[in-house]
Amino acid sequence: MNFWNDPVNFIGQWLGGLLSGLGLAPSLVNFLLSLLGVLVLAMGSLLFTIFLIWYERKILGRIQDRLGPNRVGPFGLIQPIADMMKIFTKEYITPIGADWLPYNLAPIMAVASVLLLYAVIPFGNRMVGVDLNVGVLYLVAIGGFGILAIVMAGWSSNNKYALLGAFRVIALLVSYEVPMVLALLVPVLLSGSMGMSAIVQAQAGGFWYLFVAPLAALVFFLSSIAEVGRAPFDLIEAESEIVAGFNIEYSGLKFGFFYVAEFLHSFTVSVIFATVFLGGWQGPGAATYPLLGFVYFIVKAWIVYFVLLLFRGSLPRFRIDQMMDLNWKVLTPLSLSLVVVIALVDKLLANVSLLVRGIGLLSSSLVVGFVAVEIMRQAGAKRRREVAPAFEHREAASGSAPVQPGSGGGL
Amino acid sequence: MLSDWLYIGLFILIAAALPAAAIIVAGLLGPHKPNSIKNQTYECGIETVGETWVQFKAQYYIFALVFLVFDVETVFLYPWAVAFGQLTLYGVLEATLFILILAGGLLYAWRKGALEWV
Amino acid sequence: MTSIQIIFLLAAAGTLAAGVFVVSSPKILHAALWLIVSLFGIAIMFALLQANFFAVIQVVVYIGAIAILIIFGVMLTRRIMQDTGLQLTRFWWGAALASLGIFAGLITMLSGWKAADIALPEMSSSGTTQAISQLGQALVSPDAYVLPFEAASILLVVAMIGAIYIALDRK
Amino acid sequence: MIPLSWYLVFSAALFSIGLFGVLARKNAIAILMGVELMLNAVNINLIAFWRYLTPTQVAGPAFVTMVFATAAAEVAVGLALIISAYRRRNTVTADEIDLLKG
Repeated sequence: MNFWNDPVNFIGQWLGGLLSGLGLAPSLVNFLLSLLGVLVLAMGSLLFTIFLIWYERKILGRIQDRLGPNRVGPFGLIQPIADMMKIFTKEYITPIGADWLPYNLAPIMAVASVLLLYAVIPFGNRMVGVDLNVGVLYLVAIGGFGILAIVMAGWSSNNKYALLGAFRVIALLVSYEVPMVLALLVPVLLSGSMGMSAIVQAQAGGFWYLFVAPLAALVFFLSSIAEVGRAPFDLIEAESEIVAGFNIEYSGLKFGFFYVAEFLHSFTVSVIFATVFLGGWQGPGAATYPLLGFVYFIVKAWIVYFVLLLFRGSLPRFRIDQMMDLNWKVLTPLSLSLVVVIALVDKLLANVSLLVRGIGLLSSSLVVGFVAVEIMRQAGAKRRREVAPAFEHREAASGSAPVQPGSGGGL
Repeated sequence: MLSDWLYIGLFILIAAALPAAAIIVAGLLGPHKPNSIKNQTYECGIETVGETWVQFKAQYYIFALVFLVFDVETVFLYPWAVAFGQLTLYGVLEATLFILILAGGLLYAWRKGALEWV
Repeated sequence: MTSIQIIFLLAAAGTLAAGVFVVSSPKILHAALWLIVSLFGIAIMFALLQANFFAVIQVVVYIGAIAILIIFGVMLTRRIMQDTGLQLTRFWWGAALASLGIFAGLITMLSGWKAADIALPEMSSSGTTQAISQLGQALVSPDAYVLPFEAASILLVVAMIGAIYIALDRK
Repeated sequence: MIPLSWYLVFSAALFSIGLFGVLARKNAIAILMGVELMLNAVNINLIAFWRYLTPTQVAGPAFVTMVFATAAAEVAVGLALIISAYRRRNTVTADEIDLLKG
């Protein structure tokens, strides 16, 4: 075994040998090594957030024809560190009547629920914290703690706007969990395993689930944007609608941690998307050289993250009723039918070659997507016909010629 | 294996300890001068009127309810998906029936207007 | 006493203590929070039993959905938030006696049973995966649990329809 | 290793605590929480027996999944009833909800 073929285990064995040389018991050495791995992973992702904040502000600035941070350090790179120092020295203001324990636990839980997701992500071949055989459900379970943090923050603040904001958010988040869970079912079904490493292995040779099941990838992408609370689904902090949402009574670093959790979470869902749908670390030469796989993985995750930022920068916010309709009347029926169709097609094509099966699955996805778009188009046209008389009436009253049917179809 | 869960447990401890330590450090660094005006509940500068626990609509409950039903469905569908490779067409049809029954429930909720945000 | 046993004892003590708070906390929302702690403790128990699937499902379903639903229910009937004092009936001592009696009866039954001291059969990582796959096959296999499987789906849908019918605001 | 009896004692204790909650609490939602504790105690027993005695068979996990479905259905309908009763009677105290008396 050398460093380039298995870097994590190589370092682990080297350090283990070093520690055993000091006369420590083997179980203690193992414990120390896992502790080190956890610390590296958790600290790494927390510190990485600083860079993410800078990157996001810079990209958003460019989208909005601004420069973004550019004063502190080269390209403004030190700006988030300056912000961090500022927020560290701010006063905590705890509102009267706040419920002490849940109030203080909520920001910790919000950050922990994002950090914990990294425990099962395979960063490269044999570079994974723990290859849990129920990895996909683990991700869903940890997501539940994020929702719980919002509940606790909302009701322990003793503020009716915080509570109202929290309730809106929870209704949204739990709703969007349904299509997310169903979309994640498709990769599990195709790979026959819930382990993240096994899902990555099953996508070897370019059979990325983005190509095999593009619709599941789309549903997962949309619902994970909603889970993170990013524009166009940023109702978690719709400043113009509710005062600030569930975190209104938080200040200083306690507020900062909700912010950190949101930024890190939006990168984390990109990482999960890259793992489950873009083949993770798979790529030429990645199986023998895990560090190369790590580079592929980060590039893929970064591309997804960039698309996420493009969404945020270019789309206006949805109304909450539109968002609920999108979830329950479009994404959930779509993902339910997708699971059925993919299961049936995959079972019927069980005996043909991988390529033919992949093409069959892809075309079935496209057919489902086409049917869904057609149904939505007809429903939209029907609704337009229902409201059209009202418009014609108004236009006749104002004296202008009524719109020719067909010419204004692209409502 | 059990060691997997020990690792996860360690991760949970560290992931909670890091932000907790940071919050405590920031509390030591920052000033601490509370007064009764500052600690009032925030309400855009005016004093809070009425109780905090305003009445909520049952609509929130309905969304959580439909979510619960679909969440429990995962208990059944994820093992089925893991076993998918060993199943016959019959097994797939059984699960299809399972999903169709649930879709019927969704359709009822839709028709009943339970999925409208009011 | 091995480290696993210590972890078990800590988790068990935490779960039971949280359970006591669930049934005795005067504030109903605090009871709901303690219920979440207790449910998480049970997830730890499943993890110790190497039932990986049920450990995560416990968190997904109980903490992620049922606990949230209970909190929603508490919020919707929130007037009790102001209630103080012990939220117990007048005959709580009778209930305490009954549950202590049940506990004592269960313990006496267990103490006379020989098979209670066997060791846990080891299960490898592939073994737990195998168990999940086995469960998935059994759920849709006609000579196993296909009928309960479909019945569960009908039960869920009927519960959903009934609950919506009851809870929906009729204007 | 942990002997099977530890799990059984633990689940018996949890069951008794849940039973106390069901019998002694006034608030209907708190009674539901007690029922949840009891169901969870049953689940622990089912999983423990499965892992210790019949790890190759599937009856234990299958039963637990059914318990999950039943618990979910019970909470959904139970809470809906409580909310509906609260709306009509303005109370969640179990003794005061006696709809049949009208």
